[in-house]
Amino acid sequence: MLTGLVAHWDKLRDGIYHLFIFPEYWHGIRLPALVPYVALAGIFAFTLGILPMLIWIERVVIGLMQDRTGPNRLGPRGLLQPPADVLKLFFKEDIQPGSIDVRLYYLAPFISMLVALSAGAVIPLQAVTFRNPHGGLFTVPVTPGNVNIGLLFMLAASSLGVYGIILAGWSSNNKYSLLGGLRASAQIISYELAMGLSLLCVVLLAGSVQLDHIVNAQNTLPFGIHGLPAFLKGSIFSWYWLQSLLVPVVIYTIAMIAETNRAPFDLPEAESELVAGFHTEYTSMKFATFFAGEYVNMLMICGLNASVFWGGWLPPFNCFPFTFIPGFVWYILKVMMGIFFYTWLRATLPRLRYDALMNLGWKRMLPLALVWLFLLAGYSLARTAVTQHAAPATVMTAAHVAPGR
Amino acid sequence: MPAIILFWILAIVCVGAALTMVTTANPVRSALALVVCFLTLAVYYVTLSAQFIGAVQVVVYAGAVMVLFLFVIMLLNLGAPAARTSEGSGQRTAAVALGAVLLLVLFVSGMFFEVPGRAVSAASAQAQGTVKAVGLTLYNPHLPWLFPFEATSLLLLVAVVGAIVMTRRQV
Amino acid sequence: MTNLQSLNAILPVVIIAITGMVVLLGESCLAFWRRSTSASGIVSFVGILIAGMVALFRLDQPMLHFKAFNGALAVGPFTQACTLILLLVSGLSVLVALTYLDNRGLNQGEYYALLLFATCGAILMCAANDLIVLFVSVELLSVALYILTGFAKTDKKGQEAALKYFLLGSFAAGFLLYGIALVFGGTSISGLIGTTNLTLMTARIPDTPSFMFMAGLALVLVGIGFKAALAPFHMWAPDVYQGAPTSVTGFMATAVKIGAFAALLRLISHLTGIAHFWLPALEVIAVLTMVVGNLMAVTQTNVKRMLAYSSVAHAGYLLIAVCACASTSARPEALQAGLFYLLAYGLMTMGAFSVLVYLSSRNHDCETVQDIAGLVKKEPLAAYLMAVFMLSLGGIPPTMGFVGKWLLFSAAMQAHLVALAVTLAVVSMVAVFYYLRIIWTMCFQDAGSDTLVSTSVAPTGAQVTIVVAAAMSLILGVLPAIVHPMLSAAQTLVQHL
Amino acid sequence: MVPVSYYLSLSAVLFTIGVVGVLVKRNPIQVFMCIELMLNAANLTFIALGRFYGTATGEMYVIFALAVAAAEVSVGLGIIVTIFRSRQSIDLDEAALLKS
Repeated sequence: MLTGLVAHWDKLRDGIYHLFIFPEYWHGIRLPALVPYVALAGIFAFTLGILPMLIWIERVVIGLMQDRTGPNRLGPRGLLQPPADVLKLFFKEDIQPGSIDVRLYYLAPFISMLVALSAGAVIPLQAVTFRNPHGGLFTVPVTPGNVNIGLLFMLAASSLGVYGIILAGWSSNNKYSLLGGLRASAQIISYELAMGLSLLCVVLLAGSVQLDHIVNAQNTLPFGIHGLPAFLKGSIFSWYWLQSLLVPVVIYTIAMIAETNRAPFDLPEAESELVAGFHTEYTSMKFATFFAGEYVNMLMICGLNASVFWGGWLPPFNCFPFTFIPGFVWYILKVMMGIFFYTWLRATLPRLRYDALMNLGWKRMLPLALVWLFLLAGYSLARTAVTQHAAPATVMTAAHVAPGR
Repeated sequence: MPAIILFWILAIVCVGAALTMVTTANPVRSALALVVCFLTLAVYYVTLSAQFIGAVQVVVYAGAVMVLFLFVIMLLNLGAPAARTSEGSGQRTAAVALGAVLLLVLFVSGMFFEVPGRAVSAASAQAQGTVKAVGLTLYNPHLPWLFPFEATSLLLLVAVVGAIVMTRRQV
Repeated sequence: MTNLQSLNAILPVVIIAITGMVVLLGESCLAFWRRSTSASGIVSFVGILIAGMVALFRLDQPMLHFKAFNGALAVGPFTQACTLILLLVSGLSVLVALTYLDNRGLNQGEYYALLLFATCGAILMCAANDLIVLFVSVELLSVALYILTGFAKTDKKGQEAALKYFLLGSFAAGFLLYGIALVFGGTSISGLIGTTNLTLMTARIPDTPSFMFMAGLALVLVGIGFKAALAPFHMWAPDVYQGAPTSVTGFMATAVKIGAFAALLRLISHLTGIAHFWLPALEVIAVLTMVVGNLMAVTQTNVKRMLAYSSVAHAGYLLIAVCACASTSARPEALQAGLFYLLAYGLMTMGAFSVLVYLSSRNHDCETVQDIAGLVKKEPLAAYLMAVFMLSLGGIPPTMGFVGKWLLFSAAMQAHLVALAVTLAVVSMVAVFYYLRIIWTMCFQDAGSDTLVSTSVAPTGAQVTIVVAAAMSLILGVLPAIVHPMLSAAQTLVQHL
Repeated sequence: MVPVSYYLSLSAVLFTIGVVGVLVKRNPIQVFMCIELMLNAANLTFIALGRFYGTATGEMYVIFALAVAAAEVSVGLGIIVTIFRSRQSIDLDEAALLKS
């Protein structure tokens, strides 16, 4: 039996791969048309479902890193802590401070949450393959909106997120809140530049701002070198973290932490200086909305990171055990690695001083990103000249129909 | 038909926001109304299949320009001003009258305008607004846009230098 | 025409821009550069000198009649003449600034860099053959000037002037941009998309242009009118001229006017086919500007405000040249008169403001007319040269101002714009009154009690400027034919629309 | 497709609101915001016209207008901040040092 299995291995593998290929029409319903709705439901459900868990994960991870137990009272390994937290936030007293700008005060958390969620509208989870009635194969990215300005949309959404914080700081009529809001807006605008430039490096290589094109453009042999073994095609070495020569991913990672106001860049809510910054005056569900908005924002920005630098839904190696696992699993894994990285930094690094933060953004990262963009443009031109390859943008049209991708 | 309904809904929001921006005395409210107005304009651009400009509108205007406005308003603590009577009603009347004349002129100029002899298919219009199409037009060496682009870079340099010169503390 | 050849055609602008960047880099990177108080100024002056040489040598090269960058710029003799005038003015204002900034302890290289970038903007305004290029270059000039106006950060008046200038300038930019948008729509004819390229526009406009085009043109004219301080859009000028640092005022009064009127002349020359639409409006504005400028100038007691209103009045005179462009037969004369008057206006206004800078460096704070009473005893040279500029501004022979006015007058007569010619003659009488009043105050009124305190700073730059400007005003007043090659070359604009 | 005249009329309304706002408002920041509205009205016109011409020409104008607006904002807000530092008020009525 075992020898039979080995003998028919190729056949069996192809059979399993074919399970991942869907027909275009199923009982008269055109399946590709349903993909965006499935993606929307999936992203929505995953984001909101994982939110309470994220807090638990963070506490456990920090606990491990700091050699203590973390949450351990409610349920096994404190697993009931998240629902308990949610319940607590629901039933806490809702305090409305005096002399606030009431409308803006209530609006702020929802802006924060809505804008963060809206970024999910363009994230591609994976690509599914369909077979049309004539037997031809085509792939469709699983994303709510496969728009041709995907990356710009993400940037726009992340730049709008600051309104929630600014308005909260302003409407609370509290000097700590105001200072937090001011800090947040300055910080986010400053780091947006470096972030945009590092993403531009990727756009330069991929030749598109559509997110699924960017992921597909990473599905090549590392650095476009011919003759490398096939299992390296679209592997971890051909993703843009390496292909853009490391610097953009470092800049993006630093900038994304500053964009989401997380430690060690959590100046807008530095409790040692500003009480709790912009959300000092927020209680109960309004506070919870802010809190959740911040985590959604983290998820989205890690999602973008995973898509543009870490190959999106591509498995780390293009060979047997990895290609079996559906793309969205790899994608979620990569996003969670980002979240883990956030937690790791939070557990280990002290908070920066404000001027140090600004210096890092304007005097180090921005010039570096600018210089790197120029270098990369030259490198990309030279590479095109040497390999006689057309611009990487054309790679995306070469439909790759490996299953599960 | 749905396009026209969408147009009217957005128009009401947009003009309403613009009017709020002008009529409210509180600068923060004013700025937020303008943000709403800019966002509706971005939606208009997308419906006009100028997706790139739509995204840039959000990133630049809503994401950077208006944040800077709010930042300055908050930095200078210009909150709600005290009720003032100095706004001369005579000047206001004159301004509104001037505005009415201007509106009439511009309305007449735009109201009956039809692009002569061109019917653009939705598909070709769609293709014109992508990042690629815009970039290919902007950097085309056989079109006149390259030079103003370079001049704009000089303008941005002036703005960067100027902003630093204006706000640097030590003289 | 490739883009590289186009770049070569606008070499003076490129040189100026690069000089500006060199100044910025030197200021920020080189310690020895920063220690010297005038290194930036000297480098800027050298850059302007080189650019001026290039422009001068190319003046009579007929091969340069072409549209650069696929029609974005027109680099013909008219542009070159304007470039030369602007380079002269900006070179002089760098010299003035050397004195002024030293004296105020403001010596920062950014001033010169911004001045150079503003010069680029003004030159590009003269060259713009597309309305969007005009818009970008107007803004390049204006944004640099907003900053220069508020450059003295401890001076509250300067700050206030910067704010006013900025708000009204941006307001004007809004009009200009919306006007361009309407022109873009109004120039579309069957099967062709709209355009803002002036050359293409001329071919597109029928005898009765669409209402949209006319509305757009009106808004564009309002926008340029704001920049050129034509009545009724001149309200900002006196305040801004008074509040800005005097060295900036001199540059602002000259460069903006030269750029704006060059753009206006070019725009209007392309629209002669529909002159019956815009000519009456421009005539009314010209008369209004001349009358308002001169009458308001009479009542001023502050020298800078007086000069501001006088510059409004001169904008009115210059508008005569623009109006005369409508008549095909008079257009060469009109262009010649306009260019000559721009040169004359630039020299004498720059000279007058330089005298004020010079006096302020000698601790005469020349705010009001009383401050310069009896100046002839304290500062004879400055007073005599100021008198030259006043005579020139008033249009009294044998100065350049007289020749300029005479050219304008004859152009107006040739174009049968009798009303404008008569107004010019009448308001010139009024103008003579207030210019002579300055001279009279300097010569015959008793000096105030303040004594002469010479400062440690040698006002060489301002002195050079004054002497150069006065000498040129007088020489060109006697021998206007010296600049004839330049002007006759510029006349060929007519053949190279 | 919505007729182009609709967009032109809408931008006319926005432009007029901006102009009236500039003339009526006394707070420089609000005046400045009205100017931004004027520029945006022009942008809408460009995009609408360009789309109905079927080329990317309209977008070109908007790109330049956006860059100009950004430059103006940075300089303008710089001026406003500086003036506030020196006198703790930016009201246009109180800014009246410059009078004849």
